[in-house]
Amino acid sequence: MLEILLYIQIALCAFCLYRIIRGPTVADRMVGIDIFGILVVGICAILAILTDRMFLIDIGIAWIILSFIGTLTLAKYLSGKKLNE
Amino acid sequence: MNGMSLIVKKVTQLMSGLIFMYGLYIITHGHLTPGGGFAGGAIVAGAFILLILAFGSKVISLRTEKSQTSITESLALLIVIILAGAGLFFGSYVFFNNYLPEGEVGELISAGVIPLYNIFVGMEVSAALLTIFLGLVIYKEEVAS
Amino acid sequence: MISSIIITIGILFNLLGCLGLIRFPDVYNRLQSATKCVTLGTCSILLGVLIHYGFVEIGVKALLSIPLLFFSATVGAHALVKGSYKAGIKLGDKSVKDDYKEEVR
Amino acid sequence: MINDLNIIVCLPIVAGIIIFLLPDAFRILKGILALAITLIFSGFAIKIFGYADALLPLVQQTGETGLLPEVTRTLEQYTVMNINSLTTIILLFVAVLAPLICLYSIYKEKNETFPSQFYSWFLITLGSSAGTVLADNLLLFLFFWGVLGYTLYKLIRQHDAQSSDAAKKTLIIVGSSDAIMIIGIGLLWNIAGTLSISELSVHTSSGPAIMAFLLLAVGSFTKAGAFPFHTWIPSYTGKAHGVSSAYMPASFDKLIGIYFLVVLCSRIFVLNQWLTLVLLILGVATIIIAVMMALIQHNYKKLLGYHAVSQVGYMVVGIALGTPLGIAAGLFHMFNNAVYKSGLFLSATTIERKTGTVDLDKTGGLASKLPLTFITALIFALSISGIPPLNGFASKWMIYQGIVDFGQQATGVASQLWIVWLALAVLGSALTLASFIKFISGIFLGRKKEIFDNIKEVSFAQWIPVILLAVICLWFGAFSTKYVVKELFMPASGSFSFFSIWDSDLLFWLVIASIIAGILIYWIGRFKNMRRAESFVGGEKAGEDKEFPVTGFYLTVKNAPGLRQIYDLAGRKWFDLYDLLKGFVLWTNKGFSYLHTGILTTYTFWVYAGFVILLLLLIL
Amino acid sequence: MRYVVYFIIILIFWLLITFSLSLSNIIVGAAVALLTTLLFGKYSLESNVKIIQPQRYFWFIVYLFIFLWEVIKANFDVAYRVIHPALPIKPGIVRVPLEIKSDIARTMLANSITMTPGTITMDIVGDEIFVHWIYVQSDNPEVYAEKVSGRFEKYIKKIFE
Amino acid sequence: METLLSILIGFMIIGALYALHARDLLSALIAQGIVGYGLVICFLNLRAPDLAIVQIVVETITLIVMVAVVLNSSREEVRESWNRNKVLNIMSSLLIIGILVYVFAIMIGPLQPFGEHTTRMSEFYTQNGAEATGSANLVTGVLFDFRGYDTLGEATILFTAALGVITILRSKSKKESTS
Amino acid sequence: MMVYIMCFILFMVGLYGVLTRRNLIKIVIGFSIMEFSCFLFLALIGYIENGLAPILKEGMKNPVYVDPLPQAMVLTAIVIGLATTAMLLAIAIRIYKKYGTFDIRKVNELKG
Amino acid sequence: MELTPALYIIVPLLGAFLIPVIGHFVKGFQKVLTVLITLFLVVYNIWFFVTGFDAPVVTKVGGWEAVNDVPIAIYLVYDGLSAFILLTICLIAFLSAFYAVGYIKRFTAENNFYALLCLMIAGMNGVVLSGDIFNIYVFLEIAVIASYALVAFGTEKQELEASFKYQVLGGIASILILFAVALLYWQTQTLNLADISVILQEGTQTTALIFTEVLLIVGFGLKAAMIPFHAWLPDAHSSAPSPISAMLSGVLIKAVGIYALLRLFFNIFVITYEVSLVITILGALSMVVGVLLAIGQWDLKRLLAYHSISQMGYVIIGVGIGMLIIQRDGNMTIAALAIAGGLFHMINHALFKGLLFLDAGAIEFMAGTRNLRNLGGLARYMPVTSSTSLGASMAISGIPPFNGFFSKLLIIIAAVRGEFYLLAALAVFVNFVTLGSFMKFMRYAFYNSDKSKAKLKTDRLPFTMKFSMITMVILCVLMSLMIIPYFREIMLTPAVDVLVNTSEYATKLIGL
Ligand code: NA
Ligand code: NA
Repeated sequence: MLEILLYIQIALCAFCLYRIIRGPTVADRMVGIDIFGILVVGICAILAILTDRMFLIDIGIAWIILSFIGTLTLAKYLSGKKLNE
Repeated sequence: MNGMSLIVKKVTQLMSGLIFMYGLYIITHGHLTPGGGFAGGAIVAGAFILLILAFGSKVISLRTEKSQTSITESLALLIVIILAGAGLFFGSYVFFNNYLPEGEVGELISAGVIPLYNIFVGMEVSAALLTIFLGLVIYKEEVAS
Repeated sequence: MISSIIITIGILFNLLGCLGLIRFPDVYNRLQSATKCVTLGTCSILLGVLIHYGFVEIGVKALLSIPLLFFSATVGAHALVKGSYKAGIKLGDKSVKDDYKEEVR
Repeated sequence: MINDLNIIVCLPIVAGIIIFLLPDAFRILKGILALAITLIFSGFAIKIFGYADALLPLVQQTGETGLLPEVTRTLEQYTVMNINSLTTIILLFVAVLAPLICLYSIYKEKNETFPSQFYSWFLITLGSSAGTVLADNLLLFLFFWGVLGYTLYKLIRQHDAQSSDAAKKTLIIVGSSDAIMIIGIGLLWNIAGTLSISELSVHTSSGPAIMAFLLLAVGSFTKAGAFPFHTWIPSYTGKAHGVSSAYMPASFDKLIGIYFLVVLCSRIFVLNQWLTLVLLILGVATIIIAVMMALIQHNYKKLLGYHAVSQVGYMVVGIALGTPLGIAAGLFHMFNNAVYKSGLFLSATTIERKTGTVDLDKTGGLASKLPLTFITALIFALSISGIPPLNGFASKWMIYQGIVDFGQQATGVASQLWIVWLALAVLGSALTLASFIKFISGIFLGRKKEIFDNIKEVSFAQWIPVILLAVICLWFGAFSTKYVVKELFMPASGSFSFFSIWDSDLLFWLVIASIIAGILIYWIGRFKNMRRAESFVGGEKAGEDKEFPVTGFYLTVKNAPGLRQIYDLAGRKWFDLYDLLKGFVLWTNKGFSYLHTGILTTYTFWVYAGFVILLLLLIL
Repeated sequence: MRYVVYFIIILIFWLLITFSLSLSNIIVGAAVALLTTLLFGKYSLESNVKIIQPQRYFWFIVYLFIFLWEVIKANFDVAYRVIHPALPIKPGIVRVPLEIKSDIARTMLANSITMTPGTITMDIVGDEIFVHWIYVQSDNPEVYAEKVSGRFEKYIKKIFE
Repeated sequence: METLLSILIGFMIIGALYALHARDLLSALIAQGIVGYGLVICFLNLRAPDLAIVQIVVETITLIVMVAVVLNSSREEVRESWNRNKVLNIMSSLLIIGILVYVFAIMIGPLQPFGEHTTRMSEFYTQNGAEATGSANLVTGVLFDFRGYDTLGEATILFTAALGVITILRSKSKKESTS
Repeated sequence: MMVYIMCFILFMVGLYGVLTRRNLIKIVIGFSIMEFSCFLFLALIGYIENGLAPILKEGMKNPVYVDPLPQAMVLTAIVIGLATTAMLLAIAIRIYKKYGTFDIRKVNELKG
Repeated sequence: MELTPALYIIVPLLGAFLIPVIGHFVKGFQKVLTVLITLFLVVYNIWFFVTGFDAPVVTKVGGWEAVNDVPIAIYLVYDGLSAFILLTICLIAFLSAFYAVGYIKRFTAENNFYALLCLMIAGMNGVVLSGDIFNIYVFLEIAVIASYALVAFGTEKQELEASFKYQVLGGIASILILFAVALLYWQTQTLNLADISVILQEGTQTTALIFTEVLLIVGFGLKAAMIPFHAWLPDAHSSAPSPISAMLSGVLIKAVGIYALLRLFFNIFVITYEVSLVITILGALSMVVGVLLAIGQWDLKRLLAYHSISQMGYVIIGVGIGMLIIQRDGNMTIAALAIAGGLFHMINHALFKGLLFLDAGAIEFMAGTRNLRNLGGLARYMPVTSSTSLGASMAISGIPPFNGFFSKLLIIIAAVRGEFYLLAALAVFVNFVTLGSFMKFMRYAFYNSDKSKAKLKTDRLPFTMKFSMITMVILCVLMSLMIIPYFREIMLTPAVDVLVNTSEYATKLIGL
C-alpha cells in the first residue's frame, strides 16, 4: 500500500519535470522546482514509515529549509535584484 | 528598499534562528543520524544566506564578514588538525586516533572525538560556504587600474 | 490504518496540485494550485506520520515540520509570485483585473 | 692523492672555476694566472709523454680514511685513464699549442672585448681536452667531450644577432652529435659488453656494429668539422674572436676530433672496406666542398674557417686508409693544421685589431706596415697550401703517398678508386693555394689604403707565439721524415717505411702541377675581373677606389657554368644539414601549432578521442 | 528579555526535535541555544515576548480550526477548477485594505491568505495588501475584501497584536 | 528497485538533456537542480540518507551560487547556429559516446549484479563499525575514524576552494606602487 | 545491470554537454551531471538488496546494512564536486567580466 | 614519538590554516612560515635519507590493524619511491617559496598565495604517501584545486582563460579517476592499494579491468599532460606566477600524474604487454610532439611549458621501457637502468625546469615581458639570471656536466640495450630540437643586441630570487653525482627497487 503511494508520489515529480522542461517562462520552471522540493518532503515522510527509520524526517526538514532558501534565491533573481541587495 | 518584501523579512526573522539551530542539530547528531559536519555546516551557512537574501547585505558588514569567515574556517580546520594530531600524543600514537572514550553507541555524547570533529568541520564548512557565497555575490570588477 | 488514509488523501491533494501545475495557463495560477495543494498534501502526509507513530521523537518532528513547511511554502510562493510580476511576466489571457499594476508604477 | 693525471685534467678545470670568482676587470691578472697554469699543464704533459703505456685511475683511493671512501672507490673504477703513445702525443700537441695561444691572448686592444670569463673557459677547455684524450671509458670520454661543446659555446662573445646565431648553431650541431654518440655507445655496449677503449676491438661485420661506428663517427666528424657536419665552423670563426677560433675550431677540436677518429678506426673498430670507402668519400668531399666555399668568401675569418674544414678532409682520408702510413699522415696533418691554422687565426686577429674589419675588400697593402705578421702569415699560407718545404707539404705528401700505397693493395672498391682520391686531394690543394693567394694579396699586397697609415707592428706578447708557430711550421717541414714522423707519430700509428719520400716522380709533378694550377686559377679570376672592372671604370675619376678589390675574383668562380647553380643552392642553405633539419622542424611545428586552436572544445575532444582510441586498442 | 525568550524558544525547539531530557542533551541544547541567541538574537522578531501571554494561545487554536476549515474548503474549490475540463477560472489581482497594523500580524495574515487555495499574496504596500485571486468573484472591493481577508483578520489581530 | 531507479535515472537524463539545451541559462540551472534533486531521490531509495542530505544541501548551495553568477553576468546562452563544424562536433561526440556505452555494457557483464554486493574492506565496518568507533552512523564512523584523511582532505578541499574563490575574485591583483 | 547502464548514459549526457556546449556555464552544468553520475554509480555499487541504511538500528537480529564505504566516498566526492564547481564559477564570472562573453570560442587568446 | 610520514601532510596543512589567521594580523608572517615549513620538509626528508629507513614505513589511520589480512583503514606508505618523489617535491617547494618571497611582493593577497602554496604541497605529499586509491584522489584534488587558484593568481585575461581550461580538463581527469576508483571498488571491494594488488594478482585480466586501466591512464595522463591530453599545460604553466610555474612543471605533474601511474601500473596492476606498450607510445608521442610544439614558441614560458610535456615523455619512455622489459621477463638490469633513468630524469627535470621558470620569472620581473621577440642582450644586466638560465638550458638539453645529460644518457642507453632502437633514435632527435629551442631562448633573451635596455623595470632582482636560482643551478650540477653508485644507492636505487620488484609492494604491506 505505502509502497504504491510512494511510487505515485515519485511519479508526481515527473509533472514538475514536465513543467520545468515546458516552461514557458523561467518563473514556471521555478514553480516546478519549488513544488518538486515539497513533493520530496512527502517522499521522505512516506519512506520514513516504510523503512521505519526516523532520520528520514530529518532529511525532510533539511529539504524544507533548503528548498525555501533556494526558492527565495530564485524569486530574488526574478525581482531583478542582486542577491545581496 | 533593501532586501525582499516585508513578508519574507518577517518570516526570515522567525525562521533563521531555527534553521541555524537545526544546522547545529545536524552537526551534533552527525554520529547518530545522517548528516554531520558537512550537511549541518551547510545548513548553518544557509541560515546566514537566508538573512542576506531577505535583508540585503547591509544586515552584516560584508567586508569584515568575509575576512571573518576565512579566519573562522582556518581556525576550525586548525582545531580539526590539532584534534587529529592529538592522537599523536595520546593512545596509540597515530594520527586520527580516537583517543576519547567511546561511550555508549546511540547516545549524544559518544563516539569519542567524532562529534568534536563534526563540530569543527561544520564550523569550517559553514564559514567556507559563506565565504564562497559572499565572494561570488559581492564580486565587482575593479575600476581599471 | 488512519495514517494510511490520511497519507492517501495527502497524495490525492498532491496529484491535484500537480495537475494544476500542468493545466493552468499562467505562472500565477500554477502557483495558486500547486503550492497550496501540494503543501496541504504534504502536511497531511506528515500528519500521517504523526498518527502512525504517535507522540514519539519521529512524530514530534513530523509535527514540527508542518508549520515549517507552511511558512516556507507560503513565503516561497509569495516571493515567486511577486518576483514573477516584477520580472514582467504578464497575467494570463483570462485575467480580469490587475490592481497591482498602478501600484508598481 | 694528487697525481700527475690530476694536474693534467683537474687542475685546469678547478683553476678555471676559481678564476670565475675574479671579475673581468682583472683580465691581465687572470691571463697571467691562466698562462702559468697552462705552462704547468705543459710541463706535466711532457712528463706524461715519457710514461710507459698504462691504465691509471684519475681518482685514487688511498686507505680507508678520507672523504667518503665508497665514493672514491667507485670513482677509481670509472675514471681510468689510458696512457699510450697515441694519447700522450695528442696531449703533447695540446701542451704545445695552449701556452702559445694563451700568451697571445693576454694582450688586448682598448676597445676590444673578449668573451666574458675567457680564461675560465680557456682552462676548463684545456682540462677537458686532456680528460677527453685520456679517458678510457667511453662514458667518461663522452662527458669530457660534451663539456668541450659547452666551452666552445662560451668562447664566442654573443653581442649581436649574427654572433648569437653562430654560437647557437655551433652548440646545436655539436651538442646533437654528442647525443647521437650515446646511441653508438649503447650499441657498442650491447655488442662488446664493455665500454673501455682499451678492451674494445669490434669487427664491423654486423649491422649494429656498422651503425655504432657510423654514429660515433658522427661525433668525430662534427667536432673535427668534416662534411656534412662541418657547417658550424665557418659560422663560428666568422663571428668569434680570432683567439677563440685559433684555440677551439682550429686546433683543439681538430686534435680531439681526429684523435677520436683514429681511436675509432684503429682501436675500437676494425673497418670493413665499405666503411673505408664511405670515409674516403666524405674525406674528399670535405676537401673539395669546403675549399670551394672558401674561394668565394669576403670575410677572411670565415675563409679561414672553411679551410679549417677543408684540411680535415685530408686527415679523414689519411686515417680512412687504415694503413700505418695513412694514420701517421693523418695525425701529422692534424698537428700541422693545428699549428698553421691557429697561426693564421692569430694573424687574422692581428689584422682585425689593426684594421677593424674582417672584409678582404677593405684591406690591402699591409705588408709594409706589418712585416712580421706578413711573413709569418705567408709561411702559414704556404704551409696550408702544401708548398715545400713547409710542414703542410710534408703531411700532404705523406697522405698522397698513403693513397698511392693504398691503391697498390688493390683489394676492394676503395683501393681501386685510389686515383680518384688522389686527384681530388691534389685538386683541393690547388684550390687552397688559390684562395690563399687571395688571402695574402687581399690583406698584405696591393695598394695600401690611407686609413691604414698609422698602423704599427704588434707587440712582443703577440708576435712571440706567432713566430714560434711559424718556426714549428718550418721545422716540422724540414725535419719531417728524419725526426718528427719517426719519433712522434710512428709509435702511435705503427711503423712503416718511407720507401720513396722524395722519389716518386708522379707525386713530385703533381705537387708542382697543383702549385701552378692554384696560381693560374687565381690569376685567371683576377684577370677577368680586372678587365671587367676597367671596362666600366671609364670616365670616373681615378683613385684609390678604382683599384679593383682582390676578392672580386670570386665572382669568376661563382659565375662559372655549373658552379653557379650549386653556389646558389648553398646560399639558400640547401647543403646545410642544420638548416634542412631546422626547416623541417619548424614546418612540423607550424602544423602542430595550427591544431592548438585555443578553443576548449577541441581539447576536450582530443581527450575523449584519445580515451576511446586507447580503449579500443586495449580491448580489441 | 527578548533574548531570554529567544533562548528559551530555541531550547524548547531543541528539546522537541531531539526528544530527550537527558542531562547531556539539555546541556548541549543550552549551548546551542546560547550560540543561536548570540548570533541570531538580534535578527529575531522584536515582539517575541508576546509568546508568553497565554490568552493568545486560545485564539490561536480557534484560529487554527477556522483556518483549516477555510483551507480545506478552498482546496476543494481549486480541485474542482483543476479537474473541470473547461478550467473555469477568472484570475486577477485585487487590492484589499488592511486594518491590522503590526508587521508580524500582517505577515501572518498574508501567509494565511497565501495558504488558502485560490488566493495568493503578492505584496503589502502601505495599508493595502495585493492578492492574486484565481476566481475574482466580484468587482466590489468590500465584497472581496471580506472574502479574502475578513475571515482571518480579527483572529490574527487577537493573536499577534 | 532496479526498475524504479532506472526510471528515475531516465527522468534525470531527460532533465539533464534539457539543462544542456536550454536557451536560457537560468532555466538550465533549474533543470540541473532538478537533476540533482532526482539524484537525492535515488539516494533515498538506495538507503543512503547521508548522501541524500548532503546532496540536497550541495545542490541548493550550488544553485544559489550559480544564480549569483548568472545574475552577475548574462542569462542568455550563446546562440549556437547550425554549421558544418557543429554537426561534425555533435556527430563525433555521439560516436564517442556510442562506443563508450557499448564497451561499458559488455564490460559490466561479469561483475557483481546490482544489489548483490559483497564486502571486503567494509566487512569490518558493517559488522563491528559501531562498537569500534562508537558512532551509530556507520558512514560518519568510517569517515572520521577509518578514513580520517579523506575527511580532513574533504574539509581542506573546501577550504582551498573558498580560499581560491576569494583569491580569484579579489578586486585588485597587483599592488599599486611597484618599487 | 540496466541501472548501471542508465547511470553510464547519464554520465555520457554530461560528457556530451562538455564536448558540445560552448557556454562556460553549460560546461559547468555538464560537469555537474557527470559528477552526479559518478556519485550515483558508487551508491549503486554499494547497494545491497533489502539492506538497511548504514545507521545502527536497535533491536534487529543480524541486520544487513548497505555498504557504508561507497557512501563515505560519495560524501567526500560531493564536497569535492562542490569545491570544483565553486572554483569554476569564480573563474567563469571573472572571464565574463574580462571577455564580455561566456562563449568559449571567444575565450581563446592562448593558442598555438 | 614515532617518526611519522604524516608530518609531510600535517605540517604544510597547519601552515595553510595558520596563515589566514595569524597572517591577517602579523605582517610578513606568511612568507616566513612558508619558507620555514618547506625548509623543515627538506630537512626532514634529508634526515630520512641520511638515517636510512627500513622501507616501507607504514602508518595506519587511527591505528587500525588489518582484519584477516584485509586492511580497513587508510595507510600512509613511505617507501623508496615515495621518498624519492617527496624529496623532489619538498626541494622545489622550498626553492620556489623562497623565490616567491621576492617575486610575489608585487601582488596583493600574499596570504592567500602562501596558504594555497602550502595546500598544494600538502596535497602532493598526500598523493605520494597515501596507500589508498580513493585517498589519493582526495589529496590529488587538494593539490590541483590549489593549483587552479594559483594559476589564476594574477587575474589577468590570459591567466583566467588558462585557469579555466586547466580546470575543465583537470576536472575531466578527476571525474575519470573517480569513475575508475568506483569500478575498481566494484571489482575488488577494497580501496587499499596493497589489497587491490593482492586481489588483482590472483584474478584474470577482464574487460572491466582494462576499462579501469584505460580510465586511469587517461585520468592520470591528463594530470601528467601526456599527448593528446596535454592541451591545458602550456596555457596553465605559462600563465601562472613563475614560482608556481616552477612548482607545476617541476613537481605537480609528476606527483599527481607520473607518480600515480607508476605506483598503479607497476605495483598494483599486473603489468601487461598492451598497457606497457600504450604507456610507452604515449610517452614517445609526448616527447616528440611536445618538443615540436615548443620550438616555434616565442612566449618564453609557453616554450618552457611545452618542453615539460616533452621531458615528461623522456621519463615515461624510461619507465615504459622498464615495464616492457619486466613484462617480457627480460634482463632486469636493463629494466632497472631504464627505470632509474626515468626517475633520475624526473628529479632532474624538476630542478632544471623549475629553474628555467624561475629565470623566466626573473626576466619578466625585470623586463616586464616574456616575449622573446622583444627581449635581447639581457646577459649584461642580469648576469645571475643569464648564467643560471644557461646552466638550466644545458641541463635540459643534455649537455655535460649538468644532470640532464646523465639521465638522458641512462634512458637512451637503456633503450639501446633493450633494443628499442626507434625510441633511442627519437630520444636523440628530440634532444636536438630541445637543444635548438633552448639555444633560441638564450640567443633571443640574453644575447643578441640589447633591445630591452630601456624597458627594464627595476635595476636589481631581490636577493631571494637570486638565491633560489643560484641554489638550483648548483643542484643541477650536483645532481649529476647521483650517477655515482654510492649516491645512487641512497636515493635512486630504493625507488627503482620498488618499481622493479613489482609485487613486493603488496606482499610487504600485507605482512605488516
Ligand atoms: Na578508537
Ligand atoms: Na682497442
